[in-house]
Amino acid sequence: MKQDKAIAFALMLIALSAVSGLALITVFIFKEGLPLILKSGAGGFFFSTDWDPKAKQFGIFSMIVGSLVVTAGAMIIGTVFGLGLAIVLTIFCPKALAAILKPLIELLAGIPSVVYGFIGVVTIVPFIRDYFGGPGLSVLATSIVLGVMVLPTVTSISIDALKSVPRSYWEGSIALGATEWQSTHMVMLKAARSGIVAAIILGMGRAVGETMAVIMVCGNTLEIPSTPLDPLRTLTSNIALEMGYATGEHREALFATAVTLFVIIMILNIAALTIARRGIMSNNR
Amino acid sequence: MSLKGLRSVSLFTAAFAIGVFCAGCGGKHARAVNLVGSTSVQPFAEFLAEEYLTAHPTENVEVQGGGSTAGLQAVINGLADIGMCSRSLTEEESPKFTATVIARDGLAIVVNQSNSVTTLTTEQLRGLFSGAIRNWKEVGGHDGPVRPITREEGSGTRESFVHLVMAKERISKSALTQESNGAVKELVKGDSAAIGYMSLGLVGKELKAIRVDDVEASRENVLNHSYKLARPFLFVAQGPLRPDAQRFMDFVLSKEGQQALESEGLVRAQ
Amino acid sequence: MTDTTKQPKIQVRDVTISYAGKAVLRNLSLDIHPNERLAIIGPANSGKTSLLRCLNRLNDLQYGFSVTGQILLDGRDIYAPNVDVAALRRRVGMVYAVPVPLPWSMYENIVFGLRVTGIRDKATLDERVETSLKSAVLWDEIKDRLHEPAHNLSGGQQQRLCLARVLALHPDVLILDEPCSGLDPISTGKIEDALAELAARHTIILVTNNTKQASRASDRIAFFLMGELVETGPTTQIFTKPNDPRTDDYITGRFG
Amino acid sequence: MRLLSPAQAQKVAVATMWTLAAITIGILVFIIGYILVLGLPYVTWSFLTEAPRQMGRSGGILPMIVATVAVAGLAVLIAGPVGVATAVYLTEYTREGRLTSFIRFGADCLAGIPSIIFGLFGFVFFTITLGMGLSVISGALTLALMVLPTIIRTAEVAIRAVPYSYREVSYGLGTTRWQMITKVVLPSALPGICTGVVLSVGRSISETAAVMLTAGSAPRMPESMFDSSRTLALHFYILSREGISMTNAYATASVLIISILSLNVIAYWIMNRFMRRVR
Repeated sequence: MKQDKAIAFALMLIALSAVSGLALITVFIFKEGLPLILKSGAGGFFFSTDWDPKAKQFGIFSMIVGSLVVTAGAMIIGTVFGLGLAIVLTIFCPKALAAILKPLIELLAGIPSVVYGFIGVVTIVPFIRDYFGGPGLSVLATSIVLGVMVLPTVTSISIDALKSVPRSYWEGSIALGATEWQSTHMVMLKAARSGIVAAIILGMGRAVGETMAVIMVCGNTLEIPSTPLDPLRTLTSNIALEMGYATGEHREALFATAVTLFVIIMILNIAALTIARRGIMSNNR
Repeated sequence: MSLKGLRSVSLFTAAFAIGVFCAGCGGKHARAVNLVGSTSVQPFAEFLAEEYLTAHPTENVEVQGGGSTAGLQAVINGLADIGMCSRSLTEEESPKFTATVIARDGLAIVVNQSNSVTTLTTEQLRGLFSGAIRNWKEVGGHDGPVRPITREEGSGTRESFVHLVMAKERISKSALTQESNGAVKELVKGDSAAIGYMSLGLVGKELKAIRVDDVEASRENVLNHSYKLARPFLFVAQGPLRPDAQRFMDFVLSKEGQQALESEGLVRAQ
Repeated sequence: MTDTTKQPKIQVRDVTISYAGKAVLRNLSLDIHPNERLAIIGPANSGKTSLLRCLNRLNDLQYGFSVTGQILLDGRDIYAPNVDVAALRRRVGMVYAVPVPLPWSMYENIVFGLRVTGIRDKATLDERVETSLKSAVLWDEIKDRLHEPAHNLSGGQQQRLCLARVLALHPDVLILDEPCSGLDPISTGKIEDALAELAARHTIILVTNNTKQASRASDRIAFFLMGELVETGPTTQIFTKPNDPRTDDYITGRFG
Repeated sequence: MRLLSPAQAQKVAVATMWTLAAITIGILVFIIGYILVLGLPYVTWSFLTEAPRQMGRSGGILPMIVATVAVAGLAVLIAGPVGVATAVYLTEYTREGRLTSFIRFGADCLAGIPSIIFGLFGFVFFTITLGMGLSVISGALTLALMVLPTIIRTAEVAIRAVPYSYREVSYGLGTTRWQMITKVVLPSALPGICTGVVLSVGRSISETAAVMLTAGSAPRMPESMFDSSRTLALHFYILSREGISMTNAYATASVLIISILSLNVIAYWIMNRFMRRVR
């Protein structure tokens, strides 16, 4: 019994490593980044568009906007395709085909982000430049690349949500004479709503946080984009672009950028977790 | 009887702790000659190291990027034996280090092959990159927007460009920023509105190098100092070098080393 | 009990078992003698299984479980703080209602409990496998395929394998929780035969819903009803003239 | 309001959904096909077994393969035991309560943190604060933290899938809890755990941002855990971005894609066998 307690204690300590990792990350990122935010003030940091490390100007407003804009764009693409795919795979598609397609979608999640970025640069960017104008590196290109990248996340979590809807809902709806599509959008999607919302939010988290692919296709300008064909800079690309060289306040400013990103991500995480949990509860009821 | 189980847990914990501890203190083992710094110099230094190591297999040379300023910092911290720098040292920096010019690199101004502009003055360049000149028409080209492409903040190439061309002006906020010579090249190759800058040795046939102040961007003109947009590649150290680092430095400055650099498109130090 | 030679194997004294504060068995006192076959009968939810799971402290795993009173095995309180629960469970071997062979070979299933106690010697293990399989009346059926997966056996064979697995540990007491509930009459017969033989060396407590089985496979019967012990007595007496009318109602099938 | 009859809406909707699905699959096939068609012809034996020359313009990718295996392998070697131990604690040693939801919350949040932040953290913590420098071990520890939630999650699912009756049987046969876990539960959950581990290896291999900041980019054979190294994904990034050699870039990407493809197939195969056995 005594040994059992010792093991339980040791395991508990190990089990806390994930939480400690999270705490350590938080502490270090904030320790490096927070002083500069406090020094520049919210106005000089969050709400200024003037980023010029040489002149000690560290305004990241255009990057915040950039990140949010491409995330929104990515979510439109990722949600439409991801949800469509999830519906096909859970409802319309024969089981055998779904068994082949589902691992393929998961494979999409395994492809390195540098490959996505690269494919974006050699296919989407020239296409946009030649047919729509502008430099090609743009909100549109970034949204498309990110949209494809978040698609597996949205799809697989939506599939789980749709599968957790009791089979009787579907049968009941069909029995009442609804078509499959009516049953899908009026019954299944409604019942799986919170899971799907969680999927979208987690997808947003991935889109906001993606770095290597974005750096290749966004153009990294310092202006707020005004059309979908304008280039932009995101929080992540700002960090990765300049981290290699940065020292002193410049480095602190990049960590401060990371703090901003971290806070956005945590808000999204917590929102997704809360919504998903609420969904589980209402389905169990 | 669960003593065995307990033992394996504690063994595991101990192993983990030792692992972390060793990892913590293992940073300073006998190591290679360490070069850290400019990403512009990095490929050339890697190439030199490769040549050197083929000829002297017992030696050990390691090259890391990080940027010119980071390289200097690494020398101060003792993390690097040699810092690589792709710009002149500032007045603040130069007294602290001994810098050796290993080669010079021309900074070519490049545009798309389809662009009709062939020559620009330094002032015009400044205008194009600061955003004052927004249409190619204004400098004698076609009627169309100008898209300047710059390198990322901190890059030695950018710093040289700013130093040699921009004077006090800032590079336009709407300039596209790319993190490598290759990426700049790829963009200019495909975009008739683009203008960028990069190492002369990397221009190749797909891009057009602009004459600056009516001087052609060529190796000869860099060597005879008539082409003004050129920067030194420096190896920077503090105090005397370690013997093995000195041997590498000697190789770099030797005829062999200099020829190797020239074959890669740089201009020899003298 | 002052007479030490006739000390009961198990003494249950004023035991109340509750889950989450709700009592499922109240104020039970019962002595179980060495080498007797005691059948516990009664309708569902009468607390039979709960008592059984207390005897080897398997209830410890249950969240919200609590027990008051005393259970003595050979005169020692099994809930005393210094008791080695694992050793207790080896002494009080349990067979469950549904046979659960672990996902290994038949041989591995049987030697598992022995290996855990540190017995490594191949000859000893082989010998235990053989004797315990013989006691469980399974040896002849599977002796040539001991290293095949246990899942390949039929339900009745699986249950006898589970019995053999327990017997390999040489327990004092065997507790069986409706071991034949899912089995056909032939398999049931084989298990009852095995139990008859085993009574010579073990104390057997059999929980069953099947009164016929109780009459065939026990020396004494305890009748539980709604968390209370109604009466105990020799099997023949319970079946011929029970003291309590409720026992009679149950046995003759008037309820339950 | 009603433009289409329900039957028509059904047809339109189903057609739309199928189109969306087809496009997605098309994208996947295009990406993989694009890389493999352009790269596979250049993946030769010597490409896999030689060191790069002239910054990767010629020669092979052996040091990058070794670095990738070292960083990803070490990461999983660290995260594996920690993750499984966490899962064991969550499933076998505690009841659901404040502590478990706290630990799960931590793991879920960790799972959502972008790799660039892991990279920054690894850079300040392992590389600088602990003095490990840009090295295989810094990269591995950073990645270990990154894949930890995946391993915890999959191990937990696998352990929960082991029937409760196995635990009762084991206890009934006189094992302690620890023996029950190591001898009955973990062996039964092993395939599920392996799936998580294999997927984590895949994730470690394809990671770029975090590795770039912690393991460095030296294109040389790492001789110890404390050497800087360049992984395949980073090598691909550098080759393609610097425009050093497009053929070698494609070939490197092909090697990456094939490794990830095989890892996914392996993970899927193990999972299928596991599901069949647990039923």
